[in-house]
Amino acid sequence: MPTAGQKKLLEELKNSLTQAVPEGQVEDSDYTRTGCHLEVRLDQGGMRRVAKVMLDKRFYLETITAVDFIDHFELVYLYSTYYQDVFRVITRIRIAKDATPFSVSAIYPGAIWLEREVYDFFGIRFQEHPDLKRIINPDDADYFPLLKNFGKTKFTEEIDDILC
Amino acid sequence: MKTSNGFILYIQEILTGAKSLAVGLWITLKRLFSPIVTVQYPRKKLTMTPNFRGHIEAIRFDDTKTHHCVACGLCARICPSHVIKVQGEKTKAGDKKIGRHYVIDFSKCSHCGLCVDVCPEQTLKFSREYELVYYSRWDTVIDLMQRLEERP
Amino acid sequence: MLNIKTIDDATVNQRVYQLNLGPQHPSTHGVMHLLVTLDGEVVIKIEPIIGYSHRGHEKMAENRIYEQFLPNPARMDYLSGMIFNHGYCMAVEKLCGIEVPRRAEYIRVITSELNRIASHFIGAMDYAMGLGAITPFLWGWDDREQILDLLEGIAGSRLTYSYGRFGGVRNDIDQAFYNGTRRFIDRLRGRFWDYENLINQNIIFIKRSKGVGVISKEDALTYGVTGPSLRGSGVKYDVRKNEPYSAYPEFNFEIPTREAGDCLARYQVRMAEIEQSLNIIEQALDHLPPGPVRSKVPRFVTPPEGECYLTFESARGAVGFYIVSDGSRIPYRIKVRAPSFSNLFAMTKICPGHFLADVIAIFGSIDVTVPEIDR
Amino acid sequence: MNITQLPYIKDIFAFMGSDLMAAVIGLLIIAVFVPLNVAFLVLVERKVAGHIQLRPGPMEVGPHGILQTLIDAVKLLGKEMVTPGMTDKVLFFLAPILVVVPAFVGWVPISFSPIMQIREMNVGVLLIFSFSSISILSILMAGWSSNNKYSLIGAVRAVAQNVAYEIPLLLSTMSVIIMTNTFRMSEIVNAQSSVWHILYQPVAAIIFIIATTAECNRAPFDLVEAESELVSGFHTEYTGMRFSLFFLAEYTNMVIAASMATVLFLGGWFGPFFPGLIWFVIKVYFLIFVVMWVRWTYPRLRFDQLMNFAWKVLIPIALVNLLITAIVLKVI
Repeated sequence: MPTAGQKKLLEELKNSLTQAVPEGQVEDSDYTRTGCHLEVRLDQGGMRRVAKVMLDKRFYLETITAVDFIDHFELVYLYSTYYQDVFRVITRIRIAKDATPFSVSAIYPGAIWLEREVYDFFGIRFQEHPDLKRIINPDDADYFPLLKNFGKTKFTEEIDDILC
Repeated sequence: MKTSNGFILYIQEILTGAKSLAVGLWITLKRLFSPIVTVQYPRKKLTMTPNFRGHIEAIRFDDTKTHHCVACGLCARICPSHVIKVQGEKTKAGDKKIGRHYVIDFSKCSHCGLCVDVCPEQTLKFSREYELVYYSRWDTVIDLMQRLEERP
Repeated sequence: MLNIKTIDDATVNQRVYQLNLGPQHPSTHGVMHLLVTLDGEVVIKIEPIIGYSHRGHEKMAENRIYEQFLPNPARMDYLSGMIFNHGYCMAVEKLCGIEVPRRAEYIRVITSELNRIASHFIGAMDYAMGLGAITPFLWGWDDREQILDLLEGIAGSRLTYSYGRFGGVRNDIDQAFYNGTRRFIDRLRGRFWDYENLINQNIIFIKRSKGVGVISKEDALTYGVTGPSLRGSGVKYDVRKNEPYSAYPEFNFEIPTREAGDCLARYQVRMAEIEQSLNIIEQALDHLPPGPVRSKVPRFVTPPEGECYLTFESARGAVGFYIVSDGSRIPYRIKVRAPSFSNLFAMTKICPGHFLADVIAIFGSIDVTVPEIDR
Repeated sequence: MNITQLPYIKDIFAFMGSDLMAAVIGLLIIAVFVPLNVAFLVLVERKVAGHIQLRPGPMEVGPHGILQTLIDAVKLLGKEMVTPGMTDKVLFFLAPILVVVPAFVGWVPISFSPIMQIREMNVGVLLIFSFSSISILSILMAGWSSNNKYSLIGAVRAVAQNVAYEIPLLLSTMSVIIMTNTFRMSEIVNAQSSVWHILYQPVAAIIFIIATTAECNRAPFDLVEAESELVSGFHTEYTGMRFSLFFLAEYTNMVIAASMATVLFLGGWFGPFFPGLIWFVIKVYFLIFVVMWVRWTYPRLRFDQLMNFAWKVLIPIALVNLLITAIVLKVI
């Protein structure tokens, strides 16, 4: 059950986010099921405008990650608050496989490593990133481990009869 | 005024610091004469808790005088490290399968206990052995059914 | 903040040198590498190089069923394995809509808090060891050992417990655990005086940690710092309180905070949190409800299509499990938000201008576990 | 036949007198006693550390592990002495040899009992101070020649630290010297036959012990080998017997420092019931125990704090103490 503070924040954020990213969809999300209060869906870019709004509202960037779907990547930015009534915003940005999205590291310096991690695992190159290189995998690795066509997944081979 | 204040603070800091250091020495001196908490391991051994999770072991049931394994393979399938191999056979057509060989390589086992949880016949338990050291990697591959027979 | 001027770029090439702290070094907790650029003993730049203990847990999740991933979360942060295990179970339960019996929730809270105390002991005492005091570290191990014995008594394992299961916990707690925990609480309360006077009041300790490595609130926000490091900066944020999960809303406890944001504040927050955890355990033991510890769950869970994000408070900060399910038994993607990852990166901001010895202090006070960063 | 009547030997004796005999015997005793003493001290240190940390310490070799350090010494003797590439070979070789020189020479003027003293010198106290400075040189050599940044930082720290802490050390010694008007060890002890100097000079005694702890690079002033930041400091690259020579020097320096403190402040061999030597040894070992106890209690200082402590706390207090002593002596 959302508290009064969360409701107020929800309205404010909806307004400012629709202003900042008019092309995106800003929707309520069912907190009890997904763990997020507000969901922003975008196609290509707009992550920096969202990040600016979030920083203005004193949100911190929880994490950046990506999900490799068959025909596109989905970049996921999770923002949350330090407030008493917690509020979490999830931004999903659908990008093409060869897209080079913009880095939010100028707004959130903490994103430098998070974006390096995404690059390291998915090969997504962020534009205007200060130091985009491998972080966890070896520097000379020629693979991106979390892509669905790498290694043993159910897309590359049968795993086990009972499992799927 | 100000300098004298600073001087007083300086002296105060030295005195409080010295006191804190003396208290620290007192605490360690007390511990110097308190009993030792460690155990000299190979000479003395602790008793294992009954819930200890070692590698798995087949249970001998009183009704059949042996295990209840039906070689369904659920444990082999759920094992995250794929270290279990089960082989069973039927004595006659239409009868229940009986596990004959249950081979586990517990050097790769992460002792998570999923196999014990998933077993439909509940014929698995954890052993309480913790001194699992061998000369060869192949010594860690054991057949539980054979162990069960050898066990008194 | 120390009042030391770092030198300008023109003279950098002549005077600075780089020092490799690690990958094998006495005070990098685990295998990690800090590349420190120094001018004399003053740090100009610090670059953590990570990935030495990368095992690919996130990739592993993509080719095994949800149950098979159960042992893995505990191996990400081996010091708070119980909490990670608890969190992963909660995430899957949320995804599948599984109800957990109240007794199981209570047991999970008790074991998680015990694990948190154990982890904080390592964190706080390892910090003291980074400053050169080895004795408190071993005393901390002694107290932690009691917790491990207790947890071993119910979970059967000492570090990577795999105690939680979807829909409850593996087995019920027994009377020995109940009594042992009570005894442990009394014993630990009696020992706080020693820790307080040996470490907190010690002038050398205070001199070494006061004003060292200040994380400002603004830095904490932009770098995504969470956990005791954040609460040491005066932000009252704890997932257990702000976004309550499990049985935490039923307990009465405080979130200790300190305004200073330096190493001393982070250390004090940890020690204060140990006391709060003891309170939680005591309340949970007092009101332990009867009933089953595991609800009826299918042998292999099959979550519906969808995704969920669940945060919980580990000993190092807010951990998040982001699970994407495609309706099969194998998770499509599991992303773990590791608090140490963000906390460690914040270190690159606060270290410049400090001495080499302070780097060790800051690193210890932030209290990272390397396998959690590398996953 | 008396050996002293032989030709040549007779000449030497005529030149040096029975002092030569005393010197030879004394040096032989030192050569035997120093390593054994170090072995014992290492064991004591490990036992003290163990019991403070609620564990028994070494227990395996011999009853309660008393032979542990001897076994360790044998192990260290058998180890290969690795000289890393790119080191300054000569200095790298010389440093561990040079570091034990002051550790041996320092014993010469110390008077253990009224009759046990290798060589009575009228500058005994100064001799020890001047020789102890050599160990700093060898630490610098070791750190510099190792071609390792940790070693170099440790060595540079050692030099700065020792320069800073020698001043309060000498100033606190001066407070005693101007009371006794002599540098002779035995005369300083004899001056304390009724009242120990620690009662007249408690501040100087504390400063002396702190400064000698720092001079010996013991915790909480062990920044030279601060293991949590510098791995092992100046002897990071040393292995085998070379490493153990540094170890030997460290512990022997501790004994010399404790003997100095005993002579200067704790009344040397004076004490009831027991003969002088036993009292001396008891006092020395008590001081060494205190130093060990301190080591396992406190965190380490940071380098700037270490220097601040020397220049802003110890030296002013030592100077004031010296001044007050001088005034009081003048008035009396």
